[in-house]
Amino acid sequence: MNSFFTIEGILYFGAISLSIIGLFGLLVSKNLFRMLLSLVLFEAGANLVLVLSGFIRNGIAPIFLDGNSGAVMNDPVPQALVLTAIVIGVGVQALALSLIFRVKKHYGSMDMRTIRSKLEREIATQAGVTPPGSNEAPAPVKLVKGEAHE
Amino acid sequence: MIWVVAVVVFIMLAAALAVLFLPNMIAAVVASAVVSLSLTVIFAIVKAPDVAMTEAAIGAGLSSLILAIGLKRLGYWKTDSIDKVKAGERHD
Amino acid sequence: MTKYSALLFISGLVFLLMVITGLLPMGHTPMLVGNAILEGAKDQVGAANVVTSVVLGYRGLDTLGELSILFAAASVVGLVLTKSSFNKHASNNDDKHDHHDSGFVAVNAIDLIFPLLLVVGMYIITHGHLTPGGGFQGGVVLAVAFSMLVIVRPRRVSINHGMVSIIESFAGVSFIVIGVVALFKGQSFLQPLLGHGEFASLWSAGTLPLLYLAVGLKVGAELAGLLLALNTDEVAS
Amino acid sequence: MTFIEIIAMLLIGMSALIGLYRLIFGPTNPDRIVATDALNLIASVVLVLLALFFDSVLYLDVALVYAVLSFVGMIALARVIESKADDSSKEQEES
Repeated sequence: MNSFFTIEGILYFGAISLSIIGLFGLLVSKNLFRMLLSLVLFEAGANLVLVLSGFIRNGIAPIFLDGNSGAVMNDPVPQALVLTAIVIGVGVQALALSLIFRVKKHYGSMDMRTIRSKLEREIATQAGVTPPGSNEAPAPVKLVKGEAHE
Repeated sequence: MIWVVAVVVFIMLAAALAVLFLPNMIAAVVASAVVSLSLTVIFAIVKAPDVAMTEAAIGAGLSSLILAIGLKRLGYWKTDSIDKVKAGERHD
Repeated sequence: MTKYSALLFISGLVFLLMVITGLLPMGHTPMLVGNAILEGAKDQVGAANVVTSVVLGYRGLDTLGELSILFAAASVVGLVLTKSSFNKHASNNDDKHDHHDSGFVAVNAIDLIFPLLLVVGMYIITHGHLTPGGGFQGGVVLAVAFSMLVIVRPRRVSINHGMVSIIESFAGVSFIVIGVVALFKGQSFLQPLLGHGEFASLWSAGTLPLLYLAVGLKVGAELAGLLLALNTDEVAS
Repeated sequence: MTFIEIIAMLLIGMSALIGLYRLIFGPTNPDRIVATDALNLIASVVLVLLALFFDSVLYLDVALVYAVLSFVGMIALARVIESKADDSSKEQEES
């Protein structure tokens, strides 16, 4: 904390805050699409931390040019790892989006609470038991009331 | 140089908070595009031009494209008029 | 209630991360692997861009795994989105999404920018071992170029899916074949062949430009197929 | 940094903050998309200025790719908003 207001201090603060914001959104948000956006933020913060771990003060980019034979270079290994991780991240994003399409088509909603109550009712109907949280046979009116209560 | 870094990090964090707390979904996607914009500049500042170019290509082009397709197919494309915004409609 | 417990958990995580960060040597990173690579890359691989020699030379097997992960993601997206078409034939089949062209500005802007995107993408792929860039970035640019044509004009333009998969398979097979040829010469998998050439010229670094060309074509074809699978409606063509 | 470069960075930073204000508090969605387009231009200019500061040509490629692809992304987002005019009367989808 003695040298917080340096370039590295500010960048580490930003990277950790970005990860934390993404994790908070992933835990708190109710909408599936917003959860996907939070996942993207979380990935970006983790990538930034990885790249910063190879950052050297007064270093140059790890590419040989004509005039920079003797200069200190940044670490190329974290950059190569992050290069791969970003491309995989977009594959994960597209896969999650296609799964969200299927969920929207099947349940007709994007809200996690609605999806959960419908899912529990489906499972109870398949198993032939009463749905959890009610003492009687499944009635839609009861379910809507219980959902509003939460 | 340190003030440039401070301004870019501030923009990044403000846009990241806007992704979580803006009521409208199209606005959230646009804010996430701004997050990847500031990430590109940060990667260029820490002298990682390869990573900066990857983030530019994917964050600015491909991710916006994928999320725009998602917005269109999930039914979030309804633009809000001024009075709807003032009434506080929230996609959540 | 969920919000407060999440806040509590996250504040603990923030404290932990801040303590870890406070112990890090900021700005004076000890690089053990990095220094060895930076010293030896110029003679062993011969590429001016050290990141390229890490991605394709020292960690070439990693890149192969990454390509297979991307292939798996693209095929699962195709599987998930195609299977729903069977359900849809039974239910109502109203055309939910618009098939119209975009406006004047979007159509003409994409027509103007399409050759520029192709040139930029090929430049980035072929100069991957000299300047920043390479197969992944150039492949993304190519995929965005081709899929924007379809997105802007969904009715008129269509891309042959068989051609896309042929390009993708060809690129993947050629990546593996270049790696296996090194095995027959008595070297390790994916070791650069063909000599180093003149340093920092276009024909240098052995087989690395060919490998990056294969990576670029494969990534471009996969991402274009993925975008088209996401964009097309579930009405079976 | 020379005096001119400091002045340039100051002006660009101020305009970026103005764009950020319009992004967060902009009343409608088209405001936000236009603000993001302006921020994309500002980011391209910042990348070019970084190439000047670091005295290296490598960052110009990043600026080129960023400028071209941000345009494409904004076109895609604009198409999402535009599709309202096509079939908003046909059906009202619940969200």
